[in-house]
Amino acid sequence: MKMLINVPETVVADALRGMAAAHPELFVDVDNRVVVRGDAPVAGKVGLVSGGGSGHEPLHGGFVGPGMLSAACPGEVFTSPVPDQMVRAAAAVDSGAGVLFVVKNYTGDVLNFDMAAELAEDEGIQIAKVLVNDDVAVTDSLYTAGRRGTGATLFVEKLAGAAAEEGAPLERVEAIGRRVNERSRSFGVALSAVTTPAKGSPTFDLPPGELELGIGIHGEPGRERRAMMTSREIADFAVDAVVEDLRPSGPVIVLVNGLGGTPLLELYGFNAEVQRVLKERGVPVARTLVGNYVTSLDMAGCSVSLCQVDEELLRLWDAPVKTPALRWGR
Amino acid sequence: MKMLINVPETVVADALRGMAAAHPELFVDVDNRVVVRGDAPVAGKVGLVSGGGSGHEPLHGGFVGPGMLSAACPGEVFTSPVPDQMVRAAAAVDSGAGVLFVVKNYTGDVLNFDMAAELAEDEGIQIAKVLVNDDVAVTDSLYTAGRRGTGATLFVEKLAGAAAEEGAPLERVEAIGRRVNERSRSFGVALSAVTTPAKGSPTFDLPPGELELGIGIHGEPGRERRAMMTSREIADFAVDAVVEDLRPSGPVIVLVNGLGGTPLLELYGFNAEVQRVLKERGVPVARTLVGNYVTSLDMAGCSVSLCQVDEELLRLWDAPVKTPALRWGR
Amino acid sequence: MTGEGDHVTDQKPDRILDSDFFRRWLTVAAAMVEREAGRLTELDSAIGDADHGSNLQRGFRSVTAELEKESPAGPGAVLVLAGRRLISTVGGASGPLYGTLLRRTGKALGDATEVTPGEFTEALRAGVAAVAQLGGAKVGDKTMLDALEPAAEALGASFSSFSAAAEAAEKGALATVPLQARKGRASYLGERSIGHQDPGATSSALLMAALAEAAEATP
Amino acid sequence: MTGEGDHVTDQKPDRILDSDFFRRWLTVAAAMVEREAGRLTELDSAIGDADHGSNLQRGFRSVTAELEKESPAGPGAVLVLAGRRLISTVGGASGPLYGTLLRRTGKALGDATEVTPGEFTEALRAGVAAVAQLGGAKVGDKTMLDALEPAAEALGASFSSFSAAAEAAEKGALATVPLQARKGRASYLGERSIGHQDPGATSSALLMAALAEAAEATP
Ligand SMILES: Nc1ncnc2c1ncn2[C@@H]1O[C@H](COP(=O)(O)OP(=O)(O)O)[C@@H](O)[C@H]1O
Ligand SMILES: Nc1ncnc2c1ncn2[C@@H]1O[C@H](COP(=O)(O)OP(=O)(O)O)[C@@H](O)[C@H]1O
Ligand SMILES: [Mg+2]
Ligand SMILES: [Mg+2]
Ligand SMILES: [Mg+2]
Ligand SMILES: [Mg+2]
Repeated sequence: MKMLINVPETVVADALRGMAAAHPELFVDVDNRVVVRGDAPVAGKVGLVSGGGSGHEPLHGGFVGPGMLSAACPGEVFTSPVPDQMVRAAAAVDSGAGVLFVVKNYTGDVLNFDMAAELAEDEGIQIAKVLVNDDVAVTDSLYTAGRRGTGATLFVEKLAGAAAEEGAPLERVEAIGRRVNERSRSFGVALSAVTTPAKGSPTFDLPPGELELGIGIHGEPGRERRAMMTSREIADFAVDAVVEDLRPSGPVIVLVNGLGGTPLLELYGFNAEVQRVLKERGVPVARTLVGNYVTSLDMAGCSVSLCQVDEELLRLWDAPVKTPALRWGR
Repeated sequence: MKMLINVPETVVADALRGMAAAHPELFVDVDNRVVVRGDAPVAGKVGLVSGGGSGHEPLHGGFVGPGMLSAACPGEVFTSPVPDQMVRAAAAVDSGAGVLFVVKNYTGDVLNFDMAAELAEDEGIQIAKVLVNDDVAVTDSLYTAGRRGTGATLFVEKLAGAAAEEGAPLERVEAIGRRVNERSRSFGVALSAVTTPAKGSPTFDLPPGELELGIGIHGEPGRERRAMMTSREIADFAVDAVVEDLRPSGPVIVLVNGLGGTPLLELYGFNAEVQRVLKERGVPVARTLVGNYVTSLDMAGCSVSLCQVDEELLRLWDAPVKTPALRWGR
Repeated sequence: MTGEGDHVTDQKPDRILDSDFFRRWLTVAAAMVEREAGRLTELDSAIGDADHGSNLQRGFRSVTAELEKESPAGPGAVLVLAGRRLISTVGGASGPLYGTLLRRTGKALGDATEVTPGEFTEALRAGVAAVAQLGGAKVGDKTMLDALEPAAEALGASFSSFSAAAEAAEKGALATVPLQARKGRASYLGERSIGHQDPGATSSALLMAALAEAAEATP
Repeated sequence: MTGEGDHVTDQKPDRILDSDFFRRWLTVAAAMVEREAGRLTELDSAIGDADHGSNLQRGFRSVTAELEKESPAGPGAVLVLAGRRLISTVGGASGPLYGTLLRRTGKALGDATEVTPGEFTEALRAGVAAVAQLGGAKVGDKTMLDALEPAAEALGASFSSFSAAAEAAEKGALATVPLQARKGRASYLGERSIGHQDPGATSSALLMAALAEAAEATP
């Protein structure tokens, strides 16, 4: 797999330099690997900090800005960032109102954010945490590290971010974040494996004519391999997996997410099938977002995320957001 | 190559249905393959219509909305749309102020838009045309069909779209469009070939360890094949090709565009190199846009486009835009 | 005009071409396009964008579907209808070009319900000229004209010239291999376009082969 | 304490471990990680995310760089410093876990400038317990603990037990192959994690092999 890079070692730093040049409205600390909204800390506002391995762009750096994250900490490719980054980010955005860490449920992310929380609290910053664990492909039991955090991260960051922007206090922003996570589920499908710069070849072997159901976003193989399916069949499978677990009793926000290597043309076509299944299952759709938001480098495939919303959450979704990757309102 | 589709024949129609579901603010006529901004025709406003083969998403449908295109006509994958679509689009957006066709310089697009212009004028719609031909990889001579239209299409649609939104008359919108095209140049590089749904396998053979310089956006091979280069080397080559042709005497807008299969992480890293070369060449950068905007399905690679701007053009660039793929301001 | 019943199969100078003949031509052409679509797309993937086969497939399917529904009054109307369908369904470069070829050939035939081979030859030459004008290409530019022009020249007043036209078109298509493209998408490749057969010239040869086959099958 | 000069190479119960010993351990470990990074990443690509090798490479490079600049006062300080570097540079699951292993082992060693093998064994057991607590894993979950726990058990008061610990760790790493992962990223695979060796257990075996090698080289 050929890549548009110099050497694998500098991929993340290079990207941050490029991001700094493209987004003067952000403060990008390349050396310390922190992306902060330019006007941070905002007086009286709760800070929202997330982060995780790189390779999922625009997550998280592309979601920094008014109405969403206050700062993001990019780790190495597919590797959780280190506590130092998170502490620095928290310090940069804390106005005294405290900071919410949005943590995807991976052992690495959890351990590093936990350490960071301790250190930040030592520095006098009030920290709350929301764990995102929406991936229904992983059985949540004693026998796993629990469900992974995937597409719902966007929901949590957007909705908790909107609450923070409105001036909600830390406990409230945290509560919103938790509520969003509880009401969100995702399922992903890979049509090809991902190639990381460090490895330089696909992380697993996916023969032509087969796909992986229940894929994660780090190139780990899925739960099951099957003969290639049509867009229609994949939508049936993925939406059913999500709906059966979430059992939504009201309208949902739909995220039809590309994993990076699947053309937008196909994603929109897939969305048509997703909407069909939702209609067949009697699930009303309040909003739909289609695009590459929580990716896995060049992996071909998609994921479906649903978030069941009430009036408040829908209002927070529609609230203005001004980030590199998500923008609307005002 | 596995695709997230049902059958190749319905790819475009499926995508339009999915787009309709995701974007209630647009009017998507699936049967007639026209995407129109929901509030068209806007009284007194010049209409902007573009279109071309599908497979370049978000171009053009993703650029329909206030401040940019009034309507888009998606053809089959990599195939120019037919005159019927363009006439229908023109009729849907014309408020009496006339319609500008933004046409990428490909034989198919030119011939079909020409036919459409005749037919639309027969129906009493005033039509003007801007041809986009920014690709410096193609020698513009008697011996070619002329330069291709690629990344600069975004500049033309954004800037002429902003002028139209401000209420400029047809001749003025057309003049802006021409000026933007004259001041824009692009150069593209492919790291992998593209796979179309109809063909199902890569359109050309690109061995590991080689790349194509001067690639188009339709899977046609480039002008030259070379041993794989680093991001730094590619930036040197591409920016030099553009700068030597454009010879900018003032600030430029930079578009670092992904062709679809290259991760955003790599694109941002590439942008860092592009900015470095521009600095070394003494070209001041007014604005930078990084992302997948003018794509070629799943092709890995990138293109660099520059548009030399004056005060007016920069103001038009910063003017509000509200489309699925490009949004800022107000 | 008086040829009915005679069996000079290698010399049918006086056969009359009616609507059915042109319908047959288009039907045979559509079948050939179906059969050869993969090859046309393959050729287009070498020096173009890999869609020529599916473009023509879409167009000719629409033509045959339309001809099953509609019964245009004469040869001219049949071709104008077919040309319009191609323009409305193919897109790309070949849609307007082939659409114009048939439409302008049809227009040149006028309202007659029957035409002679010689009249058809004249009309087709007008159609080919319209293609050259629309696309701005000349013979040697590695386009469909490299098959169409020699075919139109080989066509004459005799029915037997139809197979000569098919042969000329085929020869013209093969002769595009060593050429460097100067029009259309393949021209972007510069010298790299050399060594490949032009897809449009190839489909034009099919169209002419279909004409010869239709003529063969004419009673 | 009195062992200087004697040559009972298979039984060095009384050797004293000083800062240099722990520096040597970490240097050897870093060299092993460099050598085996590709293999560790390969193992991680089968049931994880293909970064374990480069993670540890980054971490141990930073450790050796730091140890070249800094001269921590005693064994405990060396390990605490190394643990902190791992936490600050590795990320992922292994960063906090290995970082905690070294940091807590170092803390348990306290300020002494020299320690006995028995004291080290006690300290390492505390470090391993901290890893178990932090990650919530038990032996059999197919993690680094499957190598660390048996190694810590095999370690004793004698210097020779260091190579026994290395062997136990290696055995433990190999024994992860048939296991189904219950912690970390590999657990997402369910039964598909069976049949592959755990990358973290493999790197833990390296760490213990480095310990044995450092002991071997100790005068
Ligand atoms: N200017 C032109 N004049 C005549 N024929 C042309 C011209 N440009 C292209 N063609 C023909 O069209 C063919 C390509 O058709 P097609 O693949 O359907 O359209 P596109 O190039 O738009 O994808 C070429 O092989 C060539 O024969
Ligand atoms: N909860 C845990 N307890 C102990 N070890 C763990 C745990 N989770 C993961 N590991 C170890 O970490 C290794 C993976 O490390 P690494 O690949 O560097 O991190 P990541 O999984 O975040 O990519 C696994 O092979 C396993 O041995
Ligand atoms: Mg990792
Ligand atoms: Mg085409
Ligand atoms: Mg073509
Ligand atoms: Mg890993």
